[in-house]
Amino acid sequence: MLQIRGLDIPLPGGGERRFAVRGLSLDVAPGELVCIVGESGSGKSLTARAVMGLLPDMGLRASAGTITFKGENLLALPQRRMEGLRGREISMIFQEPMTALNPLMRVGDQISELFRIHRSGFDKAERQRRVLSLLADLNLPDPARIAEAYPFEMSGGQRQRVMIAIAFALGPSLLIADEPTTALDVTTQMQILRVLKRLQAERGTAVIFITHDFGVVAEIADRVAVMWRGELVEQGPARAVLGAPAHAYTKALIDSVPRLSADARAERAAPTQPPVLSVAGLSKIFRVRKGMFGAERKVEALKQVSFTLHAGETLAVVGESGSGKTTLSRCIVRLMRPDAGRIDLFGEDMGQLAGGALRARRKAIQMVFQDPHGSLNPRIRVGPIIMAGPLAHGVKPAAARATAERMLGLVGLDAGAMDRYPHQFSGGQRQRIGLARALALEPLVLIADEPVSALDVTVQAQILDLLRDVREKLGLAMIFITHDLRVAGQVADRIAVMRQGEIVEEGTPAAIMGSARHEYTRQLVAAIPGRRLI
Amino acid sequence: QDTPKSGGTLRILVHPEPPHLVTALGQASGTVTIGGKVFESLLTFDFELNPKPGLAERWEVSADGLTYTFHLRPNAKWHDGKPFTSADVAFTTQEFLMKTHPRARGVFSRVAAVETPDARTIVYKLKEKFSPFLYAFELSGAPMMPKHLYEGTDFDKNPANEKPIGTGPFRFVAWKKGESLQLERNPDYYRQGRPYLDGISFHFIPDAAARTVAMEQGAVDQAQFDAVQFTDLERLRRNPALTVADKGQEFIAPLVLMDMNSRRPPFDDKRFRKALMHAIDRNFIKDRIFYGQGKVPTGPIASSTRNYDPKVATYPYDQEKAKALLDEMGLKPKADGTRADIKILALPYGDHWTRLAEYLRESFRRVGVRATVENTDPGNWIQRYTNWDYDIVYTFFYQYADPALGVGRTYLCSNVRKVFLANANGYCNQRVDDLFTAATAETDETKKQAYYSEIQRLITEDLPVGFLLELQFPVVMNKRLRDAITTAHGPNDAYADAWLAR
Amino acid sequence: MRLRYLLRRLAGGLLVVLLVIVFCFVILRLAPGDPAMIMAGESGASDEQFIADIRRSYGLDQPLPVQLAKYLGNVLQFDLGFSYRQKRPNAELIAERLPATLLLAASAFVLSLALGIVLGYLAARFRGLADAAVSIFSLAFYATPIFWIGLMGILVFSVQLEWLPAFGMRSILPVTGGWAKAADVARHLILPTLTLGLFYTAIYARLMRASLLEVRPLDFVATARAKGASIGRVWRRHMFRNAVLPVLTMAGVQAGQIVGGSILVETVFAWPGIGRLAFEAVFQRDYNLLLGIFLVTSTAVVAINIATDFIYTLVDPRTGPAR
Amino acid sequence: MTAAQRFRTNIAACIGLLILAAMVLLAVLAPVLYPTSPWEMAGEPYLRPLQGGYLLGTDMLGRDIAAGIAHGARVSLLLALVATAAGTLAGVLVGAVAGYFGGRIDELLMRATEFFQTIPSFLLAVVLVALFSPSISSIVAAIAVVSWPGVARLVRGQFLSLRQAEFVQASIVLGEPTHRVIFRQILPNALGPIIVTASLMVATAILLESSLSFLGLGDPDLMSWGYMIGASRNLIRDAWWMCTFPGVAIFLTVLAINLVGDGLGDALNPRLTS
Ligand SMILES: Nc1ncnc2c1ncn2[C@@H]1O[C@H](COP(=O)(O)OP(=O)(O)OP(=O)(O)O)[C@@H](O)[C@H]1O
Ligand SMILES: Nc1ncnc2c1ncn2[C@@H]1O[C@H](COP(=O)(O)OP(=O)(O)OP(=O)(O)O)[C@@H](O)[C@H]1O
Ligand SMILES: [Mg+2]
Ligand SMILES: [Mg+2]
Ligand code: NI
Repeated sequence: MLQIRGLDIPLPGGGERRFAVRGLSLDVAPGELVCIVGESGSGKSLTARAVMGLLPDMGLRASAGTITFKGENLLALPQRRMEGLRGREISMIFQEPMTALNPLMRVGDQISELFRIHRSGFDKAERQRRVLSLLADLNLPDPARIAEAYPFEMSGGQRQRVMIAIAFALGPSLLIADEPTTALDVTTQMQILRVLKRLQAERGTAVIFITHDFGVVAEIADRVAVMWRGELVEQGPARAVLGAPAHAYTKALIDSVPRLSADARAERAAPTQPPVLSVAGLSKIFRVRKGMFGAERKVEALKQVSFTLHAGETLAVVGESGSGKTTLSRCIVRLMRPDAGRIDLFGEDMGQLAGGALRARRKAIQMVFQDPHGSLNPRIRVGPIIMAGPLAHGVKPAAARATAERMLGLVGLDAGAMDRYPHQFSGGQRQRIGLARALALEPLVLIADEPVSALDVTVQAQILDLLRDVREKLGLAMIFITHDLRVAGQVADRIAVMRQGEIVEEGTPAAIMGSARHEYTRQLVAAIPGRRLI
Repeated sequence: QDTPKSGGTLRILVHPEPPHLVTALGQASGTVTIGGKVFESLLTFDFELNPKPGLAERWEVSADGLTYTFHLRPNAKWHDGKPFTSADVAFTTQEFLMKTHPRARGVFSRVAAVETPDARTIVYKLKEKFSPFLYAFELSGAPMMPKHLYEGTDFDKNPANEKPIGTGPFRFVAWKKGESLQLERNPDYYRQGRPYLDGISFHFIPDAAARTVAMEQGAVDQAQFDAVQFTDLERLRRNPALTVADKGQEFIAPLVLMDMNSRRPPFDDKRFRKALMHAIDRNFIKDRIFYGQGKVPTGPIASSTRNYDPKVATYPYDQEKAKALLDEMGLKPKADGTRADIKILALPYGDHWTRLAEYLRESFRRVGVRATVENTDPGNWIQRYTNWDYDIVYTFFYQYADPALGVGRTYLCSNVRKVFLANANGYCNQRVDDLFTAATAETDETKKQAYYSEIQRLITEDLPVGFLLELQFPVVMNKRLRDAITTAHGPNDAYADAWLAR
Repeated sequence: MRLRYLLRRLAGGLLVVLLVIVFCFVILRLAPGDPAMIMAGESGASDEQFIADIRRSYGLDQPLPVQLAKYLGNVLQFDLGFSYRQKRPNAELIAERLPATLLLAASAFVLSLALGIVLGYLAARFRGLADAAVSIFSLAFYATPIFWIGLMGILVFSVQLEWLPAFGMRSILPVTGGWAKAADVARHLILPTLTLGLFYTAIYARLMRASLLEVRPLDFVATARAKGASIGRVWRRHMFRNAVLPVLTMAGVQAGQIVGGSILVETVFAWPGIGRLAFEAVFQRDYNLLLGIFLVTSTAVVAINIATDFIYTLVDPRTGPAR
Repeated sequence: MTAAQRFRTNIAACIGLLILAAMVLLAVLAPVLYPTSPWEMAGEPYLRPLQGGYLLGTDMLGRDIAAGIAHGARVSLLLALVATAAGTLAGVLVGAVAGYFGGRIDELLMRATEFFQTIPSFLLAVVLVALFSPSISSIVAAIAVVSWPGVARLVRGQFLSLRQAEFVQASIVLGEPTHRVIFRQILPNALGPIIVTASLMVATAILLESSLSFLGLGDPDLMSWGYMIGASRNLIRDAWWMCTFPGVAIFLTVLAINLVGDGLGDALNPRLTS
């Protein structure tokens, strides 16, 4: 039904490569679900947009090739005709559910707009009926209310369902979904994937599903196409590609996916020494006002959180977005003050410290941040960034420099990095620099807040390896925050599952994955995509 | 075409719009221009400043100069129909004006007793001889107020202020604030067949350029004082339908003086003050800044005022002489060419006064005196002037016909007071004081002239102030307005004789 | 909910107004210069007794806090005091001038907002020549001093072409008839409105353009395109509304500045409004009048800000009350 | 591309820079080109442009308008720069403190800012200058007083968001002292928008100064463009050149600064790099 042949999309001059997409050929049969995988920047989105005729208008256009849809070359179609196809024959879902809907329009209107645009001839009542039935089809509760709601009143998952409703409203033959679940929690992701799969099966729609997550691929794909630097390096039936990847790059990609093996590590012996860090009854309440005229709302970000951490141990904290993981880490490093509870570091209450004493104590507990772009000051060279910690704690510049170089070595960068600026490094390298900065103070506890979730799987695997390495070498105790149970299972000695500010369950990876006691934990585990295959 | 005709409404531009019309309560220029048509005094004065009948048809002065008797018009009435009597006069001068009018208070406090033998006669007995006494009975100096409306009230807040009742040829009709004010013909006016005009309307247009346009288009017939900008005079003069009056300010005779604070060095040195005078080209001021409206003065008394004497020391424009004087003082130019630093406190009453400050600064700079201009708002200006906080300040002084009234205040030792328009620069020459005292009491004209001639010579020699300009405020009229400017009060006069040609 | 918030905003606004009064009161009284002296000066001559009388009758002889307390007390009764310069109640003076300023400011506001939004829209939508033209237009008017635009307007349209009156709000010769009167005022209104309005038009055009360009790459725009909506529909129905909101907010904030800018325009065009009144009051050191003007204008600004906030919540569902 | 390179590709900004450079040059060379005081009544009054050897004519007292414009450039640019510096400094200080410490201090400072924004700014400037007598210092102070709130808000916003930036959090966790966090971590990253705002503020300051001078509230000893227009505005019907040329000078300068400021804004905003 869809045939892409030799598609070239050149990049405007000055980019890292000449073509965003190069010589891409791909077929999609009716009713088929094709996943395009590949790491960030490999050209997945541009391919999808080229099919829609919606390349971002900053001078990007297909320079060669054809995209044939039901016998017509989409690249040569007049604007009018293309508009007629969009939404009716080919529809698309975008990655960011929070911004993909018009914030000022009621959800129902956004769906029924489609009927107006394509002159379906439905009268008002008919349009309304169809909107409601579509919403009901997507398992949305109380469709009538949802239709009247504005996007801001809905959760991410709900919005993505509305997007799906829009995509399916006119029963298109082809649906393109560009990472539609990446921004969602695993449980929500699983629901969305199921709905999508069901509708696709029911209506016989062909789907191009773009993702970077092999778990998702394993879960839903009929066929897989792997992209690498703008080129399609491999394609084939899902099972074949996942089971026996032909291309080296595909192999590396699949190998990088954290295994769900619970057996990886021997159980650690029960600790004998007192814990390095113990947290008891930690609570934090945010008071927020929604909008200008909204009422004040209390968010209980942390409710009576307690745990202990022993030397050399890694505790993974898992939980969905908004469950309070970041709040927990910030309270521990005293970036914010908890409302109640105590945090003892070596038996000393951190809550009592302030000013100079607090600063001195910070040496012992350091942090690695999530965003490799945002966690390094773009205006300071790498050397000074790493040296800042030691210098702040009274180390002489020369010694601090030596430490910095040593730390760079430890994280696998050469000393030449010292004089460069952060933007001259890749995401993975930056994350290493962030780690080096934290380690330069020789802390006893390291808190890592989603340190790999912004990275591609291959890089992610390297960083996880590095972390394990360093932890072993330095005997660090670590709190590893993640929303990804696969990752947690790989790095942690123990996993704590958070939900709405509470730790609902704590246990070894094996226990959590295998025999969770808490219902929520079981849901989480069940929602991990591609469990059967990878 | 030259015989007066009755009828028509005269339209006059007034700017700024006055706060009220009661000339006895305040003498802002608009108040006098409009109020002068409603309220009258006992006398008016011709261009030579000779007294003419007003509300008084005759008057006598006793030989000893101490008793003044006025015979009032028999048929003068207030606009509300009540007769005008000597009781009104006595009330006005001894009660009303004593409370509200500092200048009148200065005159009438010299009165020992007032007698009103009958309703049409009033007799003033003075404590001592005071030759300028008659000049007090002029429309802005002693406007007559109705006793029956004001007696025993708070004059400032009397409701009659809103709808003024006078004796003049025109009666108040209505005032649309911010827009216009109407006066109508007083049918009961005591002069037969007067006034000619059916009424006068006054228009308030805040913008200067718009006023000029109004004059050019013939939308109004007259504009005077601040209603006309000096900068527009050239084009108005070129307009064949308009004329610019060259008479009618003899009574006030505004004289622009540059007050140099003699308390401060280097102004305490006469030579410095003289040097500054030589540095100024007063013809430039007259021609370029005031567009020819006036004359270069010779001394402290304006040429139209009584007892003027031109035979005095003069200070022609001469930079070399100025420099020589400064050299003589020991004020040699420093490396940057300056000899002294002084400040000019600019008069904040409009562009031309600002230009004058700029001109003075440049003139002084040319002879090596570096001046800086200080701009203030009127409040600050008055405050600093009255508190003697300035180097150089300039403003204009009304002469009020007799030197004793408008001139002496600037030079008398006895008037060195922290009061507005007193002797601020601190000049004190006992001889000058004595001469003024003698002249004020003198009724013999030749002797009086001798005193004043000596005063003028002394003051021009001592030069406490610089005499910049005998200013003639612009008064622009449409040529169809006739016989308007007939007295020394010019546009402030009652206009009983004015008429409109068709 | 909305009501309670509104009340809170109103209370906050009142506080700001109160602060404005106190602030102005204090700086005005601290500044050098004595109003009694000016009045004395005006009468041509003066003496100590006269000045003392004036001071007493206007309460200027009392300590500052007492004067302030009295003033506030009066304001609560809508009494803005008495102008000793103009010998009339301030409230009356202000009320007399306010309509002219409101007329001018409102027409300039409407003109600039409407024109600015349209121009910004055209520039962003059609780029190329339209964009260049609008950019040049807005840069030019943004960079030209308001008073100079006014003067050049007078020079060209009044002096040279004689199309429009240069000064004032009404013709010198009174016009009769309701419509004729309105038309007369309208003719006088054109140049001042353009002068005051074009500056803000420039601002709003720039804002609108930037706002649209900011909205353009957003996902929901792509969604709308993906639905098959034509480019025109996407711009009109989706982008416009989202882009115009920040412009409206900005306009609300600037409404007060327009009143400030009208001092200049009123000076140039002899427009009998509150801006000129303020300017005259400054020069005549008419404290109470000036205070009254500050009070009225800042109240207006606060009111406009609250109103825009409120309208904003009606237009933008996100800021509406929690349901 | 570096910011400088990006700036260089912006034609409008380059034109702006050129005009600005010319104005600065004029300002610097004014005493050489017109060695006598611009107040000097050099020639006949009311000379038209080119008449009597005066490039732009003379004014009502015979002062050379070209000389006035050259010397006015000094005044306008200098005053605007000083006022901007003062306003920016105050704004940065207030904004930084409010944004970094938040809470009650923020509340208080923002109330103050709001309060200053409630009074129509031009009215406030007029009153301040008039009350405290027109002079360089009162004009600079008045311009600074009305322009700091904008900067304060901007800086506060920057600080508020940068404070949450991970690199700032990192530096706090490292134990760096507060002043280092503020001045080394946050401020340099907030500098771009501050520079852009400040550059545009120079333009606004020139407009403000000229507006004040136009109303007769300029420093009486300084020849400024606004003064020239204000002094000759009543003569517009007889002598158009007197207020036209100074207006053109203001226009060009403000335009140039705006172009440069916009260019800087684009150049310093990495988001716009294609
Ligand atoms: N508007 C644009 N202008 C210029 N280059 C672009 C634009 N959009 C994308 N690119 C470049 O094109 C290449 C492919 O981008 P694309 O968005 O298709 O990647 P992707 O595979 O979807 O990545 P991700 O997983 O991060 O979404 C990248 O190198 C990107 O930098
Ligand atoms: N500064 C804040 N002000 C108000 N509410 C906050 C603030 N920080 C977090 N919250 C709220 O507290 C709750 C917990 O947030 P937190 O950032 O700790 O979640 P998280 O588990 O880290 O989520 P994510 O996976 O999205 O990073 C959320 O509901 C969030 O909206
Ligand atoms: Mg993508
Ligand atoms: Mg988080
Ligand atoms: Ni990057």
